[in-house]
Amino acid sequence: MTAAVDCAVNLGGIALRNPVLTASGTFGYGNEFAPFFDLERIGGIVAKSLTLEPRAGNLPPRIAETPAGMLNAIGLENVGVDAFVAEKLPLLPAGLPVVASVFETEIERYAEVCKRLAGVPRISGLEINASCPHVKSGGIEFGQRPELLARLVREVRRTTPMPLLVKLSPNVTDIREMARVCEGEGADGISLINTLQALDVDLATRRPVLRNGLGGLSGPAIRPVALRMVWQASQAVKIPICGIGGILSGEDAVKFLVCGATAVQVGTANYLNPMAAVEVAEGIERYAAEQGFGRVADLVGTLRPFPSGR
Amino acid sequence: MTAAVDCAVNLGGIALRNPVLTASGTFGYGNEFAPFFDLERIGGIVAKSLTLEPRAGNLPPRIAETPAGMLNAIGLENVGVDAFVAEKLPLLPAGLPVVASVFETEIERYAEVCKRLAGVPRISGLEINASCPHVKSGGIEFGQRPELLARLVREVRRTTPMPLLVKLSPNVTDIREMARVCEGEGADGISLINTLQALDVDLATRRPVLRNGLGGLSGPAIRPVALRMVWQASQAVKIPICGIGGILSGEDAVKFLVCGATAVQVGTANYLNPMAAVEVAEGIERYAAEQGFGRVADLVGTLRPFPSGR
Amino acid sequence: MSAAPRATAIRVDAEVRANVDEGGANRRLRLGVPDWPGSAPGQFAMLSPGPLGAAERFDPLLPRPMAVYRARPEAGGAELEILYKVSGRGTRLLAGTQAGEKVRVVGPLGVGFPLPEAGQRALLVGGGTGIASLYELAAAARSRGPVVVLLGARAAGDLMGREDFVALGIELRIATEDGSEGWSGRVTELLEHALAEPGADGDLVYACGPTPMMRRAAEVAVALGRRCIVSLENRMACGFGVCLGCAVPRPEGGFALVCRDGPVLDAAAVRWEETP
Amino acid sequence: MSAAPRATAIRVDAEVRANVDEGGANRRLRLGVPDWPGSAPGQFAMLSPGPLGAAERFDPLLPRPMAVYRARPEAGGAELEILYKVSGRGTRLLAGTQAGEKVRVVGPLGVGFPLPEAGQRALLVGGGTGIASLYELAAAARSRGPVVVLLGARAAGDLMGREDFVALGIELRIATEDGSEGWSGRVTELLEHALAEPGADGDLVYACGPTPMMRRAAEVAVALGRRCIVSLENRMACGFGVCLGCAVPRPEGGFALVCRDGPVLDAAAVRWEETP
Ligand SMILES: Cc1cc2nc3c(=O)[nH]c(=O)nc-3n(C[C@H](O)[C@H](O)[C@H](O)COP(=O)(O)OP(=O)(O)OC[C@H]3O[C@@H](n4cnc5c(N)ncnc54)[C@H](O)[C@@H]3O)c2cc1C
Ligand SMILES: Cc1cc2nc3c(=O)[nH]c(=O)nc-3n(C[C@H](O)[C@H](O)[C@H](O)COP(=O)(O)OP(=O)(O)OC[C@H]3O[C@@H](n4cnc5c(N)ncnc54)[C@H](O)[C@@H]3O)c2cc1C
Ligand SMILES: Cc1cc2nc3c(=O)[nH]c(=O)nc-3n(C[C@H](O)[C@H](O)[C@H](O)COP(=O)(O)O)c2cc1C
Ligand SMILES: Cc1cc2nc3c(=O)[nH]c(=O)nc-3n(C[C@H](O)[C@H](O)[C@H](O)COP(=O)(O)O)c2cc1C
Ligand code: FES
Ligand code: FES
Repeated sequence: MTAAVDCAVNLGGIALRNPVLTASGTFGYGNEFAPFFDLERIGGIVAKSLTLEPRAGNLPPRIAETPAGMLNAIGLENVGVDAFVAEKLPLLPAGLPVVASVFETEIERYAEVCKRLAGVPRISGLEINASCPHVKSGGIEFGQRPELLARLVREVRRTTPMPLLVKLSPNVTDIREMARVCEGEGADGISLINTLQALDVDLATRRPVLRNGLGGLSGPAIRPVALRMVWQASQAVKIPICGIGGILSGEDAVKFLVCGATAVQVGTANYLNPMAAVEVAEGIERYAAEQGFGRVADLVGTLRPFPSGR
Repeated sequence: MTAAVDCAVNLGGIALRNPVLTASGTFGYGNEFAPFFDLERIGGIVAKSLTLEPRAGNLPPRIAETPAGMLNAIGLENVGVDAFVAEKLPLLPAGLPVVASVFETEIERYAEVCKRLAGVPRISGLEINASCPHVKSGGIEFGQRPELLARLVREVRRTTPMPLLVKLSPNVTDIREMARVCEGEGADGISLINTLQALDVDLATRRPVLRNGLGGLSGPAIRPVALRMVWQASQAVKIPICGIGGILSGEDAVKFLVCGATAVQVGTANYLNPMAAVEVAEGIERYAAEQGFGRVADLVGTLRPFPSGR
Repeated sequence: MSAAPRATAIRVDAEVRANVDEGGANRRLRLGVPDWPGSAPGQFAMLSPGPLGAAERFDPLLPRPMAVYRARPEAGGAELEILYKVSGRGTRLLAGTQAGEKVRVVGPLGVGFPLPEAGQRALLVGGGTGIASLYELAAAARSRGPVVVLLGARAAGDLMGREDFVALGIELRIATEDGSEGWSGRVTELLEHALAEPGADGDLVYACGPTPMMRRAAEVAVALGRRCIVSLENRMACGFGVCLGCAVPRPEGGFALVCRDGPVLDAAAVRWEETP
Repeated sequence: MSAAPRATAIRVDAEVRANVDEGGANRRLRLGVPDWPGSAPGQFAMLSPGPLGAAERFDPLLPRPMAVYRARPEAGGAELEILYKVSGRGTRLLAGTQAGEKVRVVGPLGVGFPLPEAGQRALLVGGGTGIASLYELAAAARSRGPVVVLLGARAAGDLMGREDFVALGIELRIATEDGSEGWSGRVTELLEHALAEPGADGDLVYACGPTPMMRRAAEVAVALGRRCIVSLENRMACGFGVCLGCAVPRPEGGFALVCRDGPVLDAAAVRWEETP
């Protein structure tokens, strides 16, 4: 029965066999999941965000649990762009689309990382993580200031013709404004949401639970906020949207498609269940089949408004 | 043992026997809880937000459940300011501090409601709900635009010398900026957070779960975001802060005090447990006693940073 | 009647005595409830969505409204019976609750059913989970006059508590959509037949079940000039009038709160086209 | 050894066969784990925080790391024993898990203990929950040379699995802070005594328990020029190297991942002052 469903989608020029990617920072460099399932059964992966040089990240504690969610402040830890290309990429199956995520503390450095990734044949697209504090603006995130975001997208867009996604920060007053900026500067798609800035306290010590103080909230707790932002963004721009936030099941993912996302990313769920991503993909296909959709792509943006009435 | 603890706090001129208030819209007009506990055992209540005329509110469905949270879009439903003063206030015990919450769609109307509440002896203070869409600015919330918020606070401040709290919207890029605006315009305190704007979908119908489409997310799911904003605001202003968001236990409440809140409000918890507010008050006192604090007020702002180090 | 029961509502952690599968996704929960102040037919309670457990869990978050199917006073309180259908997460978790575990109960809540006039025949129309709201009413109405209970389900096996109604010695008529028992069709068709019977002109109609069923029952009754009293099953967060989540629109404008003004309402007081 | 076990890690829903209170907040969980590929001493698994239950619940969210205390191969898989202390929400919910319920298991994970050289004496220092990581090591080390297990606790009743160690026929020394059994004081003092014994110069020290205990054990051993191998118990989200949540700083800079590079690490490879 599910055999009848065509699950393929195109995310801003990235052709995916199904709409399920894995979220940056939650899937390592991919090969860690090889023991659990055949990676080619999901749409693709977004690798851990890369910086120009290798980074060590924050001192522990780096993670904590919250109601239906978790907090993290890993820091910029990653192997660096060159080691990623040289050592990590070759470990991944040839048939698996790989999106390279980029973050940095200055626009020039973002652009440099993108340049180094631009030519690489194994990379299907770039995702610019705009939730990173801009050092020069005193820690404000690139994704929190339209003018800063515009400059960032403009500069990275210059470096490459390959599919370019911009991952937005949810810690903003109006996500639509940020989405329009990305579209205006030539991004091919938008990924949202990144984690919500949050804090929790250890009452035994009256210290933050994380060494870094503030952290990012993820998991099912934030899903309703993510759905709202994906829906708002989909109303504001024409470029495709990749929905992220608290997806644990196929049903969760379908909600994002219905709200206007062309594809989704599975994040925190990978920790609780290393087979989450492939099970989400199966769940989407099942829902489409049950509801009589021949193509998963036809589910995108099918949210029906209520009749207005008083 | 707990007898030794002094729980009294002063919230911007409102003297409270303990730091626990109930959050607007989650405690009705108060008397609904009389069967469950002696209302004078909590610090006070913030009544359902009032408008100039009675309002009917939204069509159902108005509520839905989310992971560790709930969504609501009740609309402006309330009995109106005059009926509140005439019919609801007299039902409350004399020893219970009552904060009247005000929301409207235009600044002039906010001011008018405040005028009508200004003289009323049974009212200990006002809370301005700034999370209300400003009709003239096309649905943007008062609390989402500094200049709009400034004008609102200025106008209501003119109407009365009584303690004035401003309840901020969490759907902003920088809560510190909004907190400074309130302080600058003469507010006596800040309440935060209100609900996070959110959306969920019913997959059987592919409609929003709420008739209104978007709704407000509350409950334990949002607590880490609320703690972050309370901490940020407490760093930005000197006026007292009333912490709100996902408080279910005394421990939860203490986290807000430690992050800089002078008092707290219990919201969604009242639904799961009609005795939540009084149990939170007891829990705060217990923690203070166990940790050797003679005064609950001494817990405020005791968050200890980690030693910085790499 | 409206104020009194709310005034005495309590919050208590009740002990599960039994939690039995009765087929067709139906289960019977027996709770030992200390200090239960007693309840009227049609009142309900809010139950924690599953057992309280070894540690607190905040998902699912909200309590679930359940009719007091039957209450037996006992020393220091009462034993409450809850008849429920396993339909989603909360009831699935309730279904997994073991004897000896605790469930949080807030109640009694809401306004119960008005009883028929002396001598007046009562027609009780029940379907789905709504059947559970009708048992105490059927028992009480017997003292006023003849009681006919009309129960509908997709199949005979889906019916809740049918033996209990039989044991009441009242007249029971059943409709199943698959024809597996009684009238093959909808229970509201049985209502039409009953109201067409000689001497039915004075009948009082009660209905509790899926909204479309209650709406249809009301249409049938009102068309024949009979009064129809319904008990609504809306989503609820609090159950005692403070969240305003359970509002249903009134024909004259404004809303009734199902948990406070209801769940029992006159069908004429509901704007059915806007009721979920 | 580092890669192989991870390569064979599986995710399976295991059946709870028993979940027994052993006093002092200690419990023993027996799990029937289909397809268990086998594990080396010191490896661990991620367990769902409580039973999978009748419906999904997302609070608490994260799995909990637990050492494979003992694994008995059986047809189609293995029976795993987990010895755990009830310390918070996840372990309280595990404690409430009934035989017959399911617990999700991801494992085997991490790098286990290197065994002593032939003839080398092994001193195993355990405290708190860390004792559970040492049983399989003690059993395996017997084939290499003399094994002395030093266990510490606040009181005798808090000790985990003590009879099992006795049954191994190895030498067991106990320290309790309240003096209720054995040496009255800290287990690291017992370590000092052992290392002062004649012929102890070749001893290999293993330690697993609270961070301060491991840190002290390492100081004691290294001061006498002995190698100390520890097994860390950090908070974890994933357990297989993808969240980077379990990082501990290395003296030379950078971090080791406890779940992937450990949990077993040379004490000299850890920057103790920055390890929670
Ligand atoms: C006054 C009152 C009395 C009730 N008495 C009983 C009773 O005696 N026995 C019984 O089995 N049920 C009764 N119900 C209905 C019961 O509350 C719901 O079936 C229950 O809340 C579903 O919870 P869930 O977690 O299983 O479902 P959810 O996971 O919350 O949802 C599963 C399905 O149930 C629907 N649903 C959820 N909540 C409600 C609700 N409050 N009302 C109707 N549909 C809902 C959802 O839309 C969804 O389709 C009563 C409801 C009310 C308001
Ligand atoms: C590799 C490894 C093997 C382990 N083996 C065992 C074992 O065999 N038996 C056993 O009982 N425990 C073991 N632990 C510790 C166990 O994981 C924690 O005790 C458990 O996660 C606590 O969960 P909780 O929900 O009860 O506590 P929480 O509610 O999460 O917290 C309660 C208390 O436990 C602390 N805590 C929470 N998580 C951890 C953690 N991962 N490590 C240390 N402290 C924590 C918290 O800081 C808090 O003080 C092991 C840990 C690791 C990393
Ligand atoms: C531990 C952890 C590390 C993360 N690292 C990154 C990262 O390096 N780059 C990035 O863009 N997002 C990162 N994220 C955010 C996720 O990609 C995702 O946007 C967010 O977690 C919300 O999705 P979820 O609720 O499904 O986890 C990280 C999230 C977690 C929990
Ligand atoms: C059903 C519902 C109705 C609410 N109505 C109001 C309101 O009228 N005015 C207001 O300022 N806040 C209102 N709130 C927001 C709460 O006061 C509170 O700020 C928010 O729920 C976060 O706290 P909590 O997580 O403890 O519920 C409402 C919240 C809920 C759940
Ligand atoms: S359920 Fe809260 S008001 Fe009715
Ligand atoms: S626990 Fe996730 S990387 Fe170690």
